[in-house]
Amino acid sequence: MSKTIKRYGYVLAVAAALLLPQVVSNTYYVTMFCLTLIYIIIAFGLNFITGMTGQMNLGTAGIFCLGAYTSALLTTKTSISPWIALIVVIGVGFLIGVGLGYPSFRLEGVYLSLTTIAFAEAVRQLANNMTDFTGGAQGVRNIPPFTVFGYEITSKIQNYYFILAFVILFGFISYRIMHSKWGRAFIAIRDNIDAVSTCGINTAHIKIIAFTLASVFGCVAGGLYAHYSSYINASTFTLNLSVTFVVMILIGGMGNLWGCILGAVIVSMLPEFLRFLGEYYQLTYSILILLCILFMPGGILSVVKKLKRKR
Amino acid sequence: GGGQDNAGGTSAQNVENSGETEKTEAAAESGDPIKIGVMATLTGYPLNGEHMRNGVLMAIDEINENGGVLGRQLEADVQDCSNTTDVAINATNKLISEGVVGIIGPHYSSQGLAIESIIKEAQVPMLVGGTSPKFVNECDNDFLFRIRASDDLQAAAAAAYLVDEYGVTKVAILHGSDDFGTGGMQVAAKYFDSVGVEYCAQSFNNEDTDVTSQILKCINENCDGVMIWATEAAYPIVARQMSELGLQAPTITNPSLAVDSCLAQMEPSWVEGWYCVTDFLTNNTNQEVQDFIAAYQAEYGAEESVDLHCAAYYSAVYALADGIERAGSTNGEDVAKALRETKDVPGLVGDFNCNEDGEMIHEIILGQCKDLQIEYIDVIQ
Amino acid sequence: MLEVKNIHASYGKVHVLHNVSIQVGEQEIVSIIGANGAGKSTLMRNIMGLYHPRSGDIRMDGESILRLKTDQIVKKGIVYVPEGREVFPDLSVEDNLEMGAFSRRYSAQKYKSLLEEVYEIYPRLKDRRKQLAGSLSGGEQQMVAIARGLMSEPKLIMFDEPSLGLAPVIVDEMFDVIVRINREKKLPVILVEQNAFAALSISNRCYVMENGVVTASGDSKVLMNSPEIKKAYLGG
Amino acid sequence: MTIAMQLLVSGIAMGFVYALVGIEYTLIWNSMGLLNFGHEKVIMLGAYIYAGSMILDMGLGFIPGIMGAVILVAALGVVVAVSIFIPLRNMNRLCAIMATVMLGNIINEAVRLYYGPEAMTVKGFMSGTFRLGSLVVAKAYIYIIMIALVIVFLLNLFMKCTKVGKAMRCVASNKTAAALMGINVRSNMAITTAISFAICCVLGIAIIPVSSVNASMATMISLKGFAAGVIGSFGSLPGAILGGLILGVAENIAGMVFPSTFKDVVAFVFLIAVLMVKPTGILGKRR
Amino acid sequence: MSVLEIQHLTKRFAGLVAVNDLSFAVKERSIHSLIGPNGSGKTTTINMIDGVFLPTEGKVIFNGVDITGKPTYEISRLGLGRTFQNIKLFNTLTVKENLMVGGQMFYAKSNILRFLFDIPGARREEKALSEAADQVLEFMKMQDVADKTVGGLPYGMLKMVELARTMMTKPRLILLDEPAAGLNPSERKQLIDILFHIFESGVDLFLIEHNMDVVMNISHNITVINFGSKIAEGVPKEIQNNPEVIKAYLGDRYQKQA
Ligand SMILES: Nc1ncnc2c1ncn2[C@@H]1O[C@H](COP(=O)(O)OP(=O)(O)OP(=O)(O)O)[C@@H](O)[C@H]1O
Ligand SMILES: Nc1ncnc2c1ncn2[C@@H]1O[C@H](COP(=O)(O)OP(=O)(O)OP(=O)(O)O)[C@@H](O)[C@H]1O
Ligand SMILES: [Mg+2]
Ligand SMILES: [Mg+2]
Repeated sequence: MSKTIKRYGYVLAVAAALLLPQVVSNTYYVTMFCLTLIYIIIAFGLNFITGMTGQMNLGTAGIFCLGAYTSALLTTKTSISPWIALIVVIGVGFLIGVGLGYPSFRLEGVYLSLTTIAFAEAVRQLANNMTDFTGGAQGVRNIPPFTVFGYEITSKIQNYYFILAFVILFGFISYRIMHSKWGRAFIAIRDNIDAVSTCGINTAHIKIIAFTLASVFGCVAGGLYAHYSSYINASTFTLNLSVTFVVMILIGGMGNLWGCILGAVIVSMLPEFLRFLGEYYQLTYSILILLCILFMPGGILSVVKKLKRKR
Repeated sequence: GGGQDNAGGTSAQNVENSGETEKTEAAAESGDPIKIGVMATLTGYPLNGEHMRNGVLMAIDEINENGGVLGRQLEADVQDCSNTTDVAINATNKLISEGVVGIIGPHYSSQGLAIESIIKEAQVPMLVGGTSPKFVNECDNDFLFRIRASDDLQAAAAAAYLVDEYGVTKVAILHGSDDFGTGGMQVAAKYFDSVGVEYCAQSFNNEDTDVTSQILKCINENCDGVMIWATEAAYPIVARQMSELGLQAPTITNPSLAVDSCLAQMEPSWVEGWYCVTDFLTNNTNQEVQDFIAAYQAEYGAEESVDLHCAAYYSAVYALADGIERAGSTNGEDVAKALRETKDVPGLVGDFNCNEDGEMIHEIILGQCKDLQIEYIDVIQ
Repeated sequence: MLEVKNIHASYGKVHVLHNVSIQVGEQEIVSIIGANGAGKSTLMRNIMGLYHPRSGDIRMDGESILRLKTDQIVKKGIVYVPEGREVFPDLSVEDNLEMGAFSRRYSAQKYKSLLEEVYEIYPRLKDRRKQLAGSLSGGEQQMVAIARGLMSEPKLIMFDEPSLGLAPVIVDEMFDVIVRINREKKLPVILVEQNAFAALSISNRCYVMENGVVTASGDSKVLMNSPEIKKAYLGG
Repeated sequence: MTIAMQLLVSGIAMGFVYALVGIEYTLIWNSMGLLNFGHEKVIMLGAYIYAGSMILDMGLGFIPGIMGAVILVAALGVVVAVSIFIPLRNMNRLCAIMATVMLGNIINEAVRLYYGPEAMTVKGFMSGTFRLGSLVVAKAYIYIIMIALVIVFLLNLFMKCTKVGKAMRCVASNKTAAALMGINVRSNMAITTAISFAICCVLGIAIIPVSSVNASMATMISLKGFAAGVIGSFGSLPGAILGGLILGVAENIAGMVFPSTFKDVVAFVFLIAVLMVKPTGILGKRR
Repeated sequence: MSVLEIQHLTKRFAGLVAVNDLSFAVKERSIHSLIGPNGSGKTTTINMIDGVFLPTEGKVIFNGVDITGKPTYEISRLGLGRTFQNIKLFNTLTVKENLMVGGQMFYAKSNILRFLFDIPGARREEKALSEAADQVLEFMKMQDVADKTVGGLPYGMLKMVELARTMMTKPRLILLDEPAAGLNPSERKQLIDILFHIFESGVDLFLIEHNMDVVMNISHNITVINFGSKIAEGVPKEIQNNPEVIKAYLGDRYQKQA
């Protein structure tokens, strides 16, 4: 019964997302929505590793960066189609996942966080300093757009729908994985890792899968980002951005798709809506987020759930 | 916001820009103020948006007091671009959605590159201060203008001065690894190659707190001239370590050294006798410059330092106002066309003369540091 | 000495204790028995101020301690040896014991003699004194928890399932220790136990709890012979 | 040869800066089980208060200025503990970490709004160099090394020999049990935070001569400091010093061998390699 | 034949011998107990059997296979289940989900790529897994708590859930570390019933326990260790009357009662 209600919720959300740019068609907002959608994909991915498996991943910006640069450089330097680049990007995500996942089953807590930070910083600095190869600090320009059935996805609204399709696809994949034995295994690792091994499960394997999912999602998001904005630059992919992604799933509610969506929407749009505060908008934003963490440590979703139970 | 305005009537095809055009045209009739967008780095790092904003606001006040433009008042719409690409994109879109006639800023080329295509599409002229050579020249964009001398000019002039004046044989180029530093280094390198002078380029990241190995490499290579191209934040560290480790040779820098707050962090001995190329000097005897400084300090406080950020964007407003006036309308395309024909508009960083690339400034000042003051030496055209 | 009057307590919305009252007199051993989840530990936690009851009153020597913080209650002389050990895993055995004496100011000599005293009770801990408590065996950790409780010379000591995971011979010794400190130091004791037979045989009085309610109380000897208690808690 | 020596000396000097940061991370970690990712900004705040308020505004001398700044920042630590760390003490670690990040942002913005965007410095403060033959060391580094050693010594003494210090470790390890021992968990956390903020402040002041006072002055330093703590095994004070030295020297040598902008990359890759071989850091014990 | 054979097992922790040259065997179709004073090395022994610790010396043979040094998950796949001294469950999952994690390696084996692309196949597997969990729940008579989150359940029930989860791994032998600790006499009786029930379904049991009611009532064989070495072995009657065991472990009370 409640499961069907949940399904209706998703259908409604998709319908709302489809209608949104028709109602609010201003480029400013649509651009913001596009970026939010990209962030949602990343949040979906991060949800596996940080939200469900409970491993602190502060390297998402590095994943995002590699995805974006791979796609951008492939399509600008060799003029292959973004679609083929996308397949390569998925492969890259796979490699990072295994590469980052490998340390993750030996490392714990702070040691893992640092490894992910170090990875992301190394990637960012390489992208910034390998001038000949990546264009260095001047970034990569004129990244061609995706084409669908011969149509170029150029305008912001087209991009919106294009990315939305990916969000729906990845949302569906996430939903399935979360409500399967994999999802249960992720949570089991967070709850009690010793007991997972006695269930005959190779915990290293599960952690690597969680990392790989996160990095494939992150890389694909990176690829979409590169073609959507047509210009990328290493200064975007900072540690701060990694932190922002974690804040997203934390604010929304960890281990929950709605939480990811809500978190991404809030974190990427709130500062924009606070712009009217002028100089004080970043300060206000930080304070609001801090208050959220203090008063809703389970995320906004936990409060929603509590209210529902009260009724 | 602009979203609600066109929610009702407009059909799906012209949703992109119709909102804004409608609005500006409506505004023209009613004689509302003309909005000018300002993209300033107010949060994030490096910070310099405040001076930029102050300069712009001052210019707008002055123009408004003198009757405004096209008989209408000017109004600034300042948005933070936080020095990150995504925020800059959002800020640009926001400005456009609010119907600005032109945009002043951003100060950094990388952000300019990120938003260049947006303003092109929206047909809003943008007057940037980013000096990266790649930027304006390579972008095929009729709405992009640069109100500071390009690094093509600045770095080449700096390199040439070292060679001509001191006859150096091997130059150490210490540059930041950001687009600004790298861009400058590339221009200089090209020049040194062309005149057959050797060079040793060493870069550092903006966050670095130690550049020992870079400086030691230069000493090791027996460099007899030094050129530094970096943002303000790097100077105190580089200058201190150069003096500590003993890299002493004729040195020339980019305009950052001439910024008061940068000099304020140095010991005199570190930078004595250094040269710098710059767009703006407070020691310039030029009357307009002195008037500006007096006016600025009257407005914002006597202890406020005046630097090129205030001056360049102050002048930029005049250039834009001149363009709008000559265009006779607030239509983006017309204004851009008028701006392209800018001729001899006086400015504090040189006179504005637009060429076909959108470059508006073609002169720079050469200064030398004496006891933490930059003294005016020459103007290079 | 300690008086718990009509307290109601809950975790969030789950109501756990209903109108529970108990009393402990000077020099008395009082045992509390009851099935799993009856609320025995909850009662202890509320006395210690780890949670605060919704209503009712808790008095120590006639003075209400209801609103005091845990550390203030400890300073008043009530010590609680919690269930499930709760040792400091990253501290050595000796540091754990030292922390037991945190709320008291002892002279170095006094401290030494106390330490010797508990080592005498549990010589095993003396062998393990430098080992991190987290790597001790289950029973050894339990010993640390009990010994730590004894380090502060309390006015009232409460044990929550102290026999959990101890070998039979150690369990017997432990009950002997409880009787001994009660006699020698004239120290009142509250003993929560699953091992009802042992608890009843050493205590003066006993409370029986079920589902958050005290269902029976009285002299231990009498309760031990009551048929219901026999059936439910003594396995016979 | 002299170049190699000079690199080594500079590396060691920088290594102590990292070590000092690592120690501060470690302190908070040991006594609260919390990673303070906001401390980069606390370091910066310390420097600003010292340079901006104590020296430039109030015109205090160097030493009184340091004392004033340290007291002010420590007091802020108490406020932060009471309003953020204590309420979050029983929460998921991730929440607490993200709260520290947000705290950092807030400090950053507040500093910008109060002190303005311009960088500043304190002239003549611990300036000058020290020459040993052809080797050069900035005096500031010598001071930093001394400060680091003194702080480590005092902290060790405090943690090992005082009741409050020991109580800190208990609070980190098991808050319920700590309360049952009669430890006032709240005031203990407040003291810990105050100490850690005070150390941050000293750190910020100590690095003023090597990097000017600006918003990002501690960004890289704090990241590397964290790395230093982890390389040496998190939670161990000598480990942090060892880690700092290794990192400082390694990156300086890397800067000579590779193009110098890649020295951070080399440092980070090196770090990952170390953790692969010894997952709990160089001085770490196997569990 | 024996299901489990321990040969000369030794474990040293820096300067401390926790288990010392220990050998014994668990016969097929038997319930075997390991008892000994606190800190005598019982948990350490189980940890070595289960692959949590690597033995310093010695061998563990399970079902004729040498499993020394194998990782825990592999050992568990071979049919060796265990429960923990301090219960280890997945607190945020429901009882049934806990069981399903326990069984997923045995009832749903597809890898993630197949799972993503073969949707009907995945559904089938999920169903098989869910049915297996239902069966175990029925077997353990726990259907009524199936959908409760583990976090809020009473202690005795948690022990049952842990046991049920172990049953999901299709074990040949279950290692139980103090299953009766913290249970009251009537709960202990229930536990004994369940253990017998499990035993009768064909699973052998190996348990560590300090509760003599349980040990003496259900064990076929008992091994006693002290300071990591074996001091006695035999059927319950013999052990109860062994003076060394009484002195080191059972205490005088037992002598009086016996
Ligand atoms: N922290 C908690 N949050 C929510 N509910 C709890 C918590 N601790 C205990 N409970 C519930 O409160 C009830 C009483 O628990 P309590 O631990 O007081 O029982 P007990 O009599 O000590 O049992 P045991 O013999 O198992 O120790 C139980 O139903 C338990 O599930
Ligand atoms: N990681 C470790 N490091 C050092 N010593 C250890 C470690 N683990 C266990 N020990 C020691 O080994 C001995 C055996 O411990 P073990 O846990 O096997 O005892 P046990 O027989 O299970 O006792 P109990 O009945 O109390 O649970 C103990 O003395 C313990 O202190
Ligand atoms: Mg209890
Ligand atoms: Mg044990």
